Amino acid sequence: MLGLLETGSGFWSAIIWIVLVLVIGSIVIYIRNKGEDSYKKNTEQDKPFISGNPEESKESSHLSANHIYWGFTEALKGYYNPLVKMHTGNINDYSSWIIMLTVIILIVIGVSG
Amino acid sequence: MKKIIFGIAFIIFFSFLIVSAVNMRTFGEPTISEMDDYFIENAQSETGANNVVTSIVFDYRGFDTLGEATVLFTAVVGIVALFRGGKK
Amino acid sequence: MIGNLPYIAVAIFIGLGIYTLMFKKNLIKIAIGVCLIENGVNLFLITLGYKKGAIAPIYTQAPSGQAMVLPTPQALTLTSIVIGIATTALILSVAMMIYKHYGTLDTDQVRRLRG
Amino acid sequence: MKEMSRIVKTVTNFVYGFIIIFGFYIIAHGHLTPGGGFQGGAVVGSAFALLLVSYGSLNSNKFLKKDIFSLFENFGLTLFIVLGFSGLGITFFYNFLANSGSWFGDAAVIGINPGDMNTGGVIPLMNIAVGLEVLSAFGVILLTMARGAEFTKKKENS
Amino acid sequence: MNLSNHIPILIIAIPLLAAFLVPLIGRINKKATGILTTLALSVSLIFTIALAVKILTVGPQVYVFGATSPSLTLPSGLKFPIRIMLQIDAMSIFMGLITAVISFFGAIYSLSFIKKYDGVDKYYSLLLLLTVGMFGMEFTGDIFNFFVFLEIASIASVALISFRGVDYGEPAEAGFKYMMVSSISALMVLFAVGIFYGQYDLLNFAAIASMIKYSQLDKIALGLLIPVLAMKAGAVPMHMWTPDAYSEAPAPITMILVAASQASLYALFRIVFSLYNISLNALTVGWIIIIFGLLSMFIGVTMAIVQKDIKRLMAYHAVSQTGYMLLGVGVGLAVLANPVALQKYGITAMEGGIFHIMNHAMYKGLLFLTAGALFFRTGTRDLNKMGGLAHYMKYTTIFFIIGAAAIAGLPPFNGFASKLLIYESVYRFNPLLSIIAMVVSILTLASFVKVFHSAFLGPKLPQFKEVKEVPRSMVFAMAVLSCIIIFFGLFPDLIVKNLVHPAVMSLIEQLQYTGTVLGGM
Repeated sequence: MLGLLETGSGFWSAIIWIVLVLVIGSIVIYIRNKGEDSYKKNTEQDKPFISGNPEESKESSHLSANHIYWGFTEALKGYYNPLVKMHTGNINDYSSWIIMLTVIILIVIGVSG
Repeated sequence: MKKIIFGIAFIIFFSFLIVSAVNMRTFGEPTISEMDDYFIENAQSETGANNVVTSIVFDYRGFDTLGEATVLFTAVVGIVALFRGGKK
Repeated sequence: MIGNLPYIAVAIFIGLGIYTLMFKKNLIKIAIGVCLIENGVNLFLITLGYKKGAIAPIYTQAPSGQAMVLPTPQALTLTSIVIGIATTALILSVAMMIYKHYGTLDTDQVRRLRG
Repeated sequence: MKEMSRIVKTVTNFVYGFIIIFGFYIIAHGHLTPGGGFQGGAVVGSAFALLLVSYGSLNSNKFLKKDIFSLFENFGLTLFIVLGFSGLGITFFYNFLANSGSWFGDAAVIGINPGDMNTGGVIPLMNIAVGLEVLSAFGVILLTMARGAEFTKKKENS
Repeated sequence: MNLSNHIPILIIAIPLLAAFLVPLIGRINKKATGILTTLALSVSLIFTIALAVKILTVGPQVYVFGATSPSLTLPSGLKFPIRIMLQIDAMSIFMGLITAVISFFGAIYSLSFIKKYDGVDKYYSLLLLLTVGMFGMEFTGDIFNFFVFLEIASIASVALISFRGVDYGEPAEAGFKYMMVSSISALMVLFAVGIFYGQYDLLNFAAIASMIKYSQLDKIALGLLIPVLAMKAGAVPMHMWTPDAYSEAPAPITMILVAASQASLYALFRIVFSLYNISLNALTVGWIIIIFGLLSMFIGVTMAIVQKDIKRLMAYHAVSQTGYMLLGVGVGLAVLANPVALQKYGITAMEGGIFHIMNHAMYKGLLFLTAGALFFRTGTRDLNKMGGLAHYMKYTTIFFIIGAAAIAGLPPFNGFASKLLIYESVYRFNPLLSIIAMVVSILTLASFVKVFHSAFLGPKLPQFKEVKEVPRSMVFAMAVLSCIIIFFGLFPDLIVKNLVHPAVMSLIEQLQYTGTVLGGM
């Protein structure tokens, strides 16, 4: 069949996947359309609720890239601090790393025979 | 700290260089030279040039020379592009 | 050992070049380091082609009956020398550009791109 | 770059023509004697460098024109690759003139000989093409970098 | 004159001739240069496709320069080749196709993108030269010729990276760094060439491959070649030039640089597989490459998450994706000496890795083009300053979504197909490697969500009122790349069966490679 990729322990077919997604998606949409009866458009229910605070203006509510995954990087500080520090941007380090790696590989190849 | 590690790496690298220099075949006595013997014997009759090196540069390995001229051209274009007027 | 002295000279050339690249802080010196490595490699190629007591591989009015050195390394070295000139010219031009914008050639300061 | 003293300029005037002629000699005899397009081109380029150094970059701009150099460079390269292309009836870079009896087509005397200009096939032509390319490439590089150096110096003074 | 015999050289020579002519044309008419470039690259693309068809039906091709016939590798009964030759098998033409497609669309994209800069003719000339360098690296069968083309490619890319160096300092800095890195690698390659020449008096890949003994000096040559070529491909921990160079180059050039670094990757595979093959200790070298791959994957993606510059972020992803290729092919190499494991999962792993090269070139190229489109209209690459651009640039947003989904390995795009091949085959080699690869894929998705959110989503920002969709030629280039991605995603089996599998087999079977040049031995 066209689009059937053998992976050695199974197969993958994008077309079958798309058909499945369409089928499951239509079932989900059907269930969703049955819906909640108490919901009414254009009432209080539509408005955002921010712990009772007033809603901010749209321009200032944009979350800039600095703040995304702040928690992730904060939690992995021990990993990130040395890693970012390693990227010094110094040309000497660039060439030093390549020599370092060459040495390691030469030793590994030499030892393993 | 970093400098010491890199220094050690450099010393080991240098010793590898020395090792390969010592392991190289003896200076001045090429063991295998089939390809070069062919050039020395046949370059004159095949290309008509007395200078074997030139006949290698422009005939047997002419494509290298084209590449080399291209490298020089690339560098010139790059330098001229680098020192062009700019927007200001 | 002593017969391989030219190869050891090559190793020293390359080693000095690598040292310059690793520990010198001036961009022009780094460019010189690249030139050193390049000269070392060129010397290596030309050394490989040498044959004891042989003459240059040119038939024009050559002394008769003598062996000729291997011609291929000479052709290769010629190519790599010209490539080296091109590289050096470009490196120096870029270094000049860096100096124009940064006002310095110190590698510790030429690192706006990092992280 | 500032211009240098009168002694240097006089010697340069005297010498640079010889250097250029020597360079062209090396280019033209590349297939017979040591040398060739690159070496000869570099020698001619050194004459330009001498002119540039002794007259200073501002003055030498009057008689060394970058535009003409880059035109010659493109011309030399195009000639080179066209010579490669013209062997395409057989293979790219085929030496179609060697031993053919036409231009540079005489067969060389095998073994040691005094040398004959009219041998080598496309090799002398390629030498000329490459020589032209290299000498004008050197000219362009020298002039451009000298002008760039003026830039950086201005920056330094301001 | 039979043209079909000369296709291999025409692929290289036509862009080269165009590169020499572009500055001449540029004196008369600046606009014509772009058209000439596109024309030359389209001719080269058509020839590459024709050559691919020929190779996949007939077999590997050789082209000997200056011989009396293009396929005469061994004149007058010699046992070794004396002339330079192009040697093109399924793997080379696979890479050649990538190069041709990427550089062609790069040129089309440049038609609009580069208009605001001066020195357009030089830009196009350099672009053509970079393409020539890549083609040469992929097609050549001569190790010194490889060095020459490596230098052409790296000098052209340095000049292009620092193309904006007249006005800003950072491109010049990036260019200097890349120049340093590529000079070291080119000189080490040349040193290795010298070592091979000194031992065997040969310069032809196939001839050396038939002679190689894995002596002490061969080991040193291998130890020099692996790290420098891995560095040019951007493997951790020698990847630091990648974000600098990729982020400062103009966007179409960044896309071509991705293909250029893959040409180095190709050279690495070619040297390990075709030159040394099982004469080396396959398990050790395989594990070296696998560890390179693991480090690249993980460090690349984790560094990408904290980036604020959109092109730097994508450049770190390029590092991370290179890790997948190294992982897949490294597993194949590690089991090279073990025919059972090779048949069972080694070939599949290599198929995944090699297929990923093509996929990566396509989607990473597309992503860099979208980043370039954002830069073209907003004038910034800083993600903190962007926002709400989906309101203004609808097509770009769609293309970005396609590219991001493909790189994150979401089905049904092409990234998923190749990653699935890698996961399933590597799992049988070592489950841990496969799990790390999956984690990296998730992190990739996470960081592209970040880009999507901060650049495209959000309210309309006042400073971007003037922003509108990019010009037509840029949209065209991105649209075609998206179509290729979707096509590869829907029918991965076509590509794997017809292009990738022959490429893998041509890497594994060394005798076939040497036999093309030296005759059936």
